Amino acid sequence: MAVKKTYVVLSSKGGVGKSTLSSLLAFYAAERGARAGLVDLDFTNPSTHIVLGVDPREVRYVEEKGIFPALVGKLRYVTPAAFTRDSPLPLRGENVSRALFELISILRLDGLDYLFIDTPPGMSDEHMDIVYRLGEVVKPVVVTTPSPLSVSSVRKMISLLRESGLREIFLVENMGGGGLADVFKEPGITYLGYVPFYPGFDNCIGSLENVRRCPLRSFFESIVDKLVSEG
Amino acid sequence: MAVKKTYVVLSSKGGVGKSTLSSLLAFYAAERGARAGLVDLDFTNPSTHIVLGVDPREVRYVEEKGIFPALVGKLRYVTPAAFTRDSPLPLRGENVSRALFELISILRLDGLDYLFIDTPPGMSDEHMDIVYRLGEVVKPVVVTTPSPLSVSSVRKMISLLRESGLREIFLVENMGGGGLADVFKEPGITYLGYVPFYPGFDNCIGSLENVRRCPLRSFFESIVDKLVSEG
Amino acid sequence: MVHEWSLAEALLRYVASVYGPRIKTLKLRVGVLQSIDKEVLLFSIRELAGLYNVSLGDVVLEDEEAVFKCNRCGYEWSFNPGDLGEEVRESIHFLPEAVFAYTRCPRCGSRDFKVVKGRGLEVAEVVPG
Amino acid sequence: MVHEWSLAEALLRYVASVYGPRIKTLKLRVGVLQSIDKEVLLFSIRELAGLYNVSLGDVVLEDEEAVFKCNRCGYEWSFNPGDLGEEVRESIHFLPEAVFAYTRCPRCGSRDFKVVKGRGLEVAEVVPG
Ligand SMILES: Nc1ncnc2c1ncn2[C@@H]1O[C@H](COP(=O)(O)OP(=O)(O)O)[C@@H](O)[C@H]1O
Ligand SMILES: Nc1ncnc2c1ncn2[C@@H]1O[C@H](COP(=O)(O)OP(=O)(O)O)[C@@H](O)[C@H]1O
Ligand SMILES: [Mg+2]
Ligand SMILES: [Mg+2]
Ligand SMILES: [Mg+2]
Ligand SMILES: [Mg+2]
Ligand code: NI
Ligand code: NI
Ligand SMILES: [Zn+2]
Ligand SMILES: [Zn+2]
Repeated sequence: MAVKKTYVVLSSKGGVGKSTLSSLLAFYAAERGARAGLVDLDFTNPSTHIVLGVDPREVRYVEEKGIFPALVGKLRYVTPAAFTRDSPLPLRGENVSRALFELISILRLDGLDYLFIDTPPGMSDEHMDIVYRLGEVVKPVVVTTPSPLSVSSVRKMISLLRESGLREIFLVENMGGGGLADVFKEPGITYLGYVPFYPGFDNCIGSLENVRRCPLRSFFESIVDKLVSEG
Repeated sequence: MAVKKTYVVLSSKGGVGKSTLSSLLAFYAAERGARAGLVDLDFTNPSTHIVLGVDPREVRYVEEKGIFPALVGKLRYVTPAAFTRDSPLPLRGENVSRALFELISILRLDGLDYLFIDTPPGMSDEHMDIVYRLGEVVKPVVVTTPSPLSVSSVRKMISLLRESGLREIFLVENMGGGGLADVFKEPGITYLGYVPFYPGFDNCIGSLENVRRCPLRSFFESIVDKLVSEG
Repeated sequence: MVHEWSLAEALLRYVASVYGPRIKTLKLRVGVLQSIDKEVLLFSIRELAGLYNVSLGDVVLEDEEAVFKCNRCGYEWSFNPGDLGEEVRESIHFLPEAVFAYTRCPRCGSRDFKVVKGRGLEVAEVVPG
Repeated sequence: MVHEWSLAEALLRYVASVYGPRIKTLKLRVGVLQSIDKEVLLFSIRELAGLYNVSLGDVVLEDEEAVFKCNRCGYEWSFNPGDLGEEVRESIHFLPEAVFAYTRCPRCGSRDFKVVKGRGLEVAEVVPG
């Protein structure tokens, strides 16, 4: 994968906004002219296509010495939901791991400036593959809400990322008001910003028009800015 | 497991409230005099102890021809976090599966009226073990929020549960207002009720006092009532 | 269906790193699950050997039947992607694990099964020299 | 540490269901990872055989070393739970997979490793009759 920068959006806690964040960061980055990509690696529960309003049964990949991502607006996009026609895909961890390596070995992402990867919650096969085998080429963007259930979960994940040798960890606070900047003020953690809780969030997802007109857009864009300038 | 009824709280979507729901249903059932138990099977991200305000380093199990759950108030409680001293536990799926069968084979839950099981998001090893190996002895309680990301995810899980032969599926709407009762009005699905979104929810968790005084308590209790009377 | 190129690339890199740049015979097992195009694969391997300066003698490709075994009831069956529609076959071509979305144990209906063999491309034998 | 009883129960049920109720010799491998109390285990097996009407001749228990192998760097090492504190050892006694919270590959620091052998109780040999 000859990509300039690969950000993997992680959180051991589910429902904190990994899929929306990875989708919107990638989409806004592409809208602003960067060559940006989004790869959904949540095999048993892919959902970035719902965020972007893409029907996975319509996604077609071009094959040429590998496969090229589909274009969604200006965004290069890959989701495993396209291979399952959006049907349920229960997979044991060993198969998740095989699928992950299969997919990244056939993808042609050459020339991308920024690649965003969405991942499932937990700390299992995908996370171990990413941390222990792809750790040298990815930059972790950890997402949490201010809830104690999320903060304590994410602390454990951060301690694993650290001990594995990842020295630069980005943090995003979702559905919060900026209060976690102080909580995670530690060497090695770069706080990228927060996105407030927005009760009408369903209007920010589901179609490219919704995504473009999302009232929270400036929050996501300032996170993109910070990422691009920091690392 | 000689338990009268075992409810497994499931959702392929993360962050919909599986852990809070399983904890509060079990706790309120126990407070009302039933012999109720709670087993946390989210090995890589256990969180019911945070909901209940239990320090997993203080949990001690009594061993006698197996292990007996700890007592939390009147609730019989088992969490894998007690075996890890609450440190991170990254596990590949094959090890999750081994841990799951080890734990349920040594637990002594004889004489319980109701057992609630918390599970992780996704559709992977734990879910396949539960559905395909324990399907005859558990009753699925599926949780979803009204968000399209959750509803579409949960639809896939329900279709898997159905095709595996599970004929009675319970559904709880969390962080909603009752609108999903109609959406999931299908033969084989019993809608148990809803729990509204409550911005001060952090005050409902973190200690037994918080749990006891939670303003949403009546919503959870009416779900317990419906469960007990329906199946 | 020319992502055979990337399969060939991964394979050739692996073989050259383990056995060095001179290979007399390369024998491969091609699992039928992935519906790999053997002509394209062979062409890609030869092209890539040239690009990577790997001297390559005989290349032998043999089909391997796809066999699944149910984790619930133990039933074992042979799976033929030819029985599927073109679109589904192509999905599995790209992502073999997509098969879990389309297939269940013919005896008990479970989706919890193992791909015992025939998933993808495997090295059967390498004779260096 | 008497949950050995439930291990014995699961084992005896399995053996009786596969080999029938008359067992001449039962040979077990006891992985050291779980720090199983062999005396308690033996006692439980004998008691349970009585309860289940399984006629049981010799029971032979042999230790099996715990060996781990790193999935990242390939390093293989032998793991001794005796090196851990009492509390941690007891946690692993109940839940062998808890070891992933306490141990990393001594060479590369990874927690991504395999328990190659010595995890728990295994049947080495059964002579029915
Ligand atoms: N800033 C926000 N305000 C309100 N709701 C949000 C916000 N971000 C995400 N959500 C909602 O929260 C839920 C979880 O988001 P999702 O991206 O699916 O999380 P994850 O991928 O971590 O499981 C979704 O229903 C989503 O629409
Ligand atoms: N009814 C509710 N109103 C507001 N917040 C809730 C409600 N139910 C759960 N939460 C919060 O939502 C988050 C996810 O809940 P959790 O039980 O951890 O979900 P899961 O176990 O499905 O991942 C937690 O931060 C929890 O405090
Ligand atoms: Mg997600
Ligand atoms: Mg898992
Ligand atoms: Mg949970
Ligand atoms: Mg998983
Ligand atoms: Ni192809
Ligand atoms: Ni014991
Ligand atoms: Zn079967
Ligand atoms: Zn190592």
